[in-house]
Amino acid sequence: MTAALTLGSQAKLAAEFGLSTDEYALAQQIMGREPNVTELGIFSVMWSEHCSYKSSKKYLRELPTTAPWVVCGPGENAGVVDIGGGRVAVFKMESHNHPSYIEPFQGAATGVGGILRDVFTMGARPVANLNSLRFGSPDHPKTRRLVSGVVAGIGGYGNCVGVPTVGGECTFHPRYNGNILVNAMTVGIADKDKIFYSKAAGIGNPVVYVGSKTGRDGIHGATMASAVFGADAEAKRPTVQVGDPFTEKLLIEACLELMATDAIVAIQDMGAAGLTSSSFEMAGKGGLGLEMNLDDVPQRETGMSAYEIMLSESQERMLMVLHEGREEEARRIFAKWELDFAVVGRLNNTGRLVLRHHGKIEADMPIAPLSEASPVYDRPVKRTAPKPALAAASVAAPADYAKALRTMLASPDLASKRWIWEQYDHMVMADTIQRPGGDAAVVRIHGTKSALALTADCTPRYCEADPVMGGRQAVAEAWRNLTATGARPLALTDCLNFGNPQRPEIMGQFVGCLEGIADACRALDFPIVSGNVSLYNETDNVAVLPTPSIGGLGLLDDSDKMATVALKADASDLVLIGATAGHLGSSIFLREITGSEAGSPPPVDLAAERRNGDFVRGLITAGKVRASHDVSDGGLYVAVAEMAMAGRRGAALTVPAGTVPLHAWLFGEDQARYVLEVDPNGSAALLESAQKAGIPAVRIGRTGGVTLTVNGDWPISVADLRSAHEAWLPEYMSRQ
Amino acid sequence: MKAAVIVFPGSNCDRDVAVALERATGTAPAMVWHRNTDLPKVDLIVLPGGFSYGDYLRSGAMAAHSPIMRAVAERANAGVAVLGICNGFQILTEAGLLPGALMRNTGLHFICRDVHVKVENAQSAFTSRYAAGQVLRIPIAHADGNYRADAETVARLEGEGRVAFRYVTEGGEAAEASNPNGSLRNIAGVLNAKGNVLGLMPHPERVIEPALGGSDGAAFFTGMAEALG
Amino acid sequence: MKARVHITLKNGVLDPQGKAIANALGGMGFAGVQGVRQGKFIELQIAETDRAKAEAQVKSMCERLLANTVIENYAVELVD
Amino acid sequence: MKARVHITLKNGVLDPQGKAIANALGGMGFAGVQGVRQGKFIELQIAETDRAKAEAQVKSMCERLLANTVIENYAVELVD
Ligand SMILES: Nc1ncnc2c1ncn2[C@@H]1O[C@H](COP(=O)(O)OP(=O)(O)O)[C@@H](O)[C@H]1O
Ligand SMILES: [Mg+2]
Repeated sequence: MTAALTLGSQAKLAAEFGLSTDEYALAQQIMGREPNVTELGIFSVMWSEHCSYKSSKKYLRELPTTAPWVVCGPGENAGVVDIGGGRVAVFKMESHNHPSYIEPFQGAATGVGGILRDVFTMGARPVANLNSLRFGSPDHPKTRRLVSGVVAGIGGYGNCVGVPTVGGECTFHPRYNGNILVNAMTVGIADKDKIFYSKAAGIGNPVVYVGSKTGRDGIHGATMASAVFGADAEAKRPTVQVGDPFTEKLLIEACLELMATDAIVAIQDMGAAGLTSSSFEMAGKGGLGLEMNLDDVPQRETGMSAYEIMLSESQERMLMVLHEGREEEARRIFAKWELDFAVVGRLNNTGRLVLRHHGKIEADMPIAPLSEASPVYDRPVKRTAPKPALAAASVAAPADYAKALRTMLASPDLASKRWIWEQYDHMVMADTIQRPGGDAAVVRIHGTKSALALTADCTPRYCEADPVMGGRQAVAEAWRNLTATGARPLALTDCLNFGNPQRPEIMGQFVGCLEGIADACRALDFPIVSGNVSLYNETDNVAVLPTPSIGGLGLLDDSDKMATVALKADASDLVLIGATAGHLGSSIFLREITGSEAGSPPPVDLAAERRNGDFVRGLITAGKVRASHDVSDGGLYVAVAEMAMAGRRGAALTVPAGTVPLHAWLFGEDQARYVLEVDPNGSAALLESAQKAGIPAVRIGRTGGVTLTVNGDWPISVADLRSAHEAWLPEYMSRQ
Repeated sequence: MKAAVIVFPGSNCDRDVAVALERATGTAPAMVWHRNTDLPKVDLIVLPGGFSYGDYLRSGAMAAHSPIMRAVAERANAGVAVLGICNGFQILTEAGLLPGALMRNTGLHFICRDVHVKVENAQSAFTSRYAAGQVLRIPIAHADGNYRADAETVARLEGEGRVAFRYVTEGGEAAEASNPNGSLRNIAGVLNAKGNVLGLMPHPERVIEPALGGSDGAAFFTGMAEALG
Repeated sequence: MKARVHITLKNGVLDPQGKAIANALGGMGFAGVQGVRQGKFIELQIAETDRAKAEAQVKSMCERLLANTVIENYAVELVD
Repeated sequence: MKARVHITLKNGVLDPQGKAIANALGGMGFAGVQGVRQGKFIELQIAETDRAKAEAQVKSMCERLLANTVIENYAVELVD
């Protein structure tokens, strides 16, 4: 097959594989000869944006990634932080955007499968999943089917493996019409002294393949030119990856069982670029060589070529290096769980990857030069000019405040996402002590009093209006959502979704967002320990809104002290923490009520975030808070309404004298704010202590009754708000 | 009470139910791998929730043919208490130890939420700590919980008091709106003729302490511990 | 030998999936859909080469595993 | 008119269900099961009486709803 190719066609093939002319020349130089098809395929995936981070690397290096409690930052399969008691949390977020657009159910399902593997590869038992979803306009003809398929796929996979899906976010915007975003996050827990890494070691040690068999799944579609692969196009065409959560569940149990022994030297899941990236990464990190016999790779289909075996993205597979002599013990465990197990190669000291197939050498390439020489681009950057500020006075007040509130609560972005999370088993493992619907989900660390708080956040419209501020805000909101439960935010993972990096404006968004993220991480002591970059989310020059999803993790030492958003009692005082300037630019009010997306986003004062948040956490920990909620999308009025709906009781808001215009007070999205429900007998002391600490704090109302009012006006029944808020998504999904 | 929990490939509530059993009895149950052919001497056998064999083909179908199920059937016939929760209920019907079948929910979606169920039979060893007619709040989490049986079977179940739990409103009424999955006559759990085998879709093991959002399931386990010695 | 098995719900057993499909088709504007029943179609490749034995074997698979005879019927067909 | 639709996974697409069924059959002692593929079988009762129109209608249903053509093939058959 390859022999028939001329040199010219090899260069053409390289181009089809997505290698630039320069990259191809570099590949030839590294090889000292013309790479064959298999080798070219390996170059193309190893140097792809997905594996090499060639457009983003320069900026990712700038992110804060350390703290005393960080055990392992970016670079491994997932990030690791110390959560006390000899345990660590292992977590990461990853995108599966394109596959989910092509085949929503399987795309989303395999996205969940992939991120789970990243976590249990490190020896952690997965304990929670989250997902961050962005769809096109609800009116777009494809949206409903995509929502339905993605949600069913996430649930179908997570429910089956028995890991609770406890939170996430889901919003809609026309800019995602042609490119939806499906970001999945997994959190696991491991013993601190039993973390597994991917660095291979030990010359002569066996390299072992476990899990499902390899098929022609997901082989880089565009590269499959029929001229190269002959006339048998139907059989050779790459196929969509189908998830097999049952096998994944077995793989989790089998891997954890083997990890309880000391047979494993290194382990790596086969994710994007399957066997290629896993073998290169393991051998590369160890500075070793590796020879594999592809005949030994378990295969689902007949007649697979070396190229296909190396590039297959079949799911539910792992590659491990075992200590010599431990093969039989490991084989027995995988046999018990009815999974394939095969020794496919051995480590050596050559620094080269050699692949044999049907008695022939199909590839022989140097590992380090290929990984180290992986191109890094300093792409042209055109910074985004932030949208100009918008004065609150220039925005018309609504005729009916309560009606505006109701409209907003029933708008796609603010509407309840119950229809989604009820399709997810969010309680399996019986440690979910804060279910979806609040600020952050809280999952108890099994058998202890402490718990993890988990959230996923990003406000893409802010990132579009001002990338730096948007980046800061995404981190700040995640930090705030954790804080609002009483948790101490520890670290975050990110999934950076942007358009085509070859356009300077897109790089401008990327660089701006990263700058904002880094600022916030530093100011809040909230480092990034893992992440993922997804570029080229763009169709016909329409890019998605810049969407750096943030997955935050926090720790509650005593889960009995956890706070929730639901109002707990009548006649409590409501206290607003944080300053209100009435910022309406880029707000939900502006978009949903006045139809405009104008204005700069609210400024994020990171010092104020930290001060206010630390103060609120202190109050929660001291048991002085009955309910707590951060103020974000929709502003204060929406935040109070959410507390009222969750607690099924009313509240009377009283606007403090001398403040900003009423609509700006109610709907402004000023940051660093929280609403607290507190004992009325303690509120004076609380306000006093806030004043001493320099924290803006003001009494804004009282709980009780069945309606929500503002200065005694605009009564609206909480039950009515609740039904409007709950109805939008199920009604939308049931329309044909 | 000594208990055994059967672990099938794909079980995922095995640990949850073991925790609930240990909390109620003070002793950890024996965890028995599905490929075993014999069971320890126990007073209670639990088939836990989850997705045995991925729920592929039909929920519970493949697990019903696991090697251990022969021993489970023998013990059930000998009068030992056997409890199937969710997937365990599906396995018991597929194995013929309980009548009927659990089909796809009428809404076709997987549903995870709290529902209200009424204790219809408080005489069994499983429900002795509850009062007849008591309404419990317990979560469900399933895609195939739509209970079906032919008219004759249903009449027999009703006549013999073998409907153990029914989906009801908070006020205890078996209304259509309180039926989450389309089950015939809002049936949420059934007993075998001898009363020693129970299958139910809701998950009592998920609500055994207030921190988990409810404790209505706790009496299920303490009741069994008491009744089964 | 190859066997094709059709598994269908017995008459009178309510078919939630079929009903949902019928509703969805109606909602999409397909007029005149009077009823939909969803079943399974399973293809098996088996080593047995004797037709009679193969048929008996596949029927036994249906009875024991592939179909739930409380609610389902099955039909076995052998191909070559 | 009645239409019978077979929906099967495309060649090469992983069939986790089929794989699990094959394993289970093996475990139950059925020897010689070399492969199992699971598909769907849908029967529709439609008002259309013209064969050509009926076929076109059902094919359109397959394209738009019944089959997921990214991973599945379908075949339509009309009965009487
Ligand atoms: N895709 C989803 N999956 C699971 N839970 C979700 C999803 N989308 C939203 N939620 C839940 O709905 C609640 C509200 O979400 P959101 O408005 O994003 O919260 P916040 O503004 O506090 O970040 C949260 O508890 C969140 O976890
Ligand atoms: Mg929040």
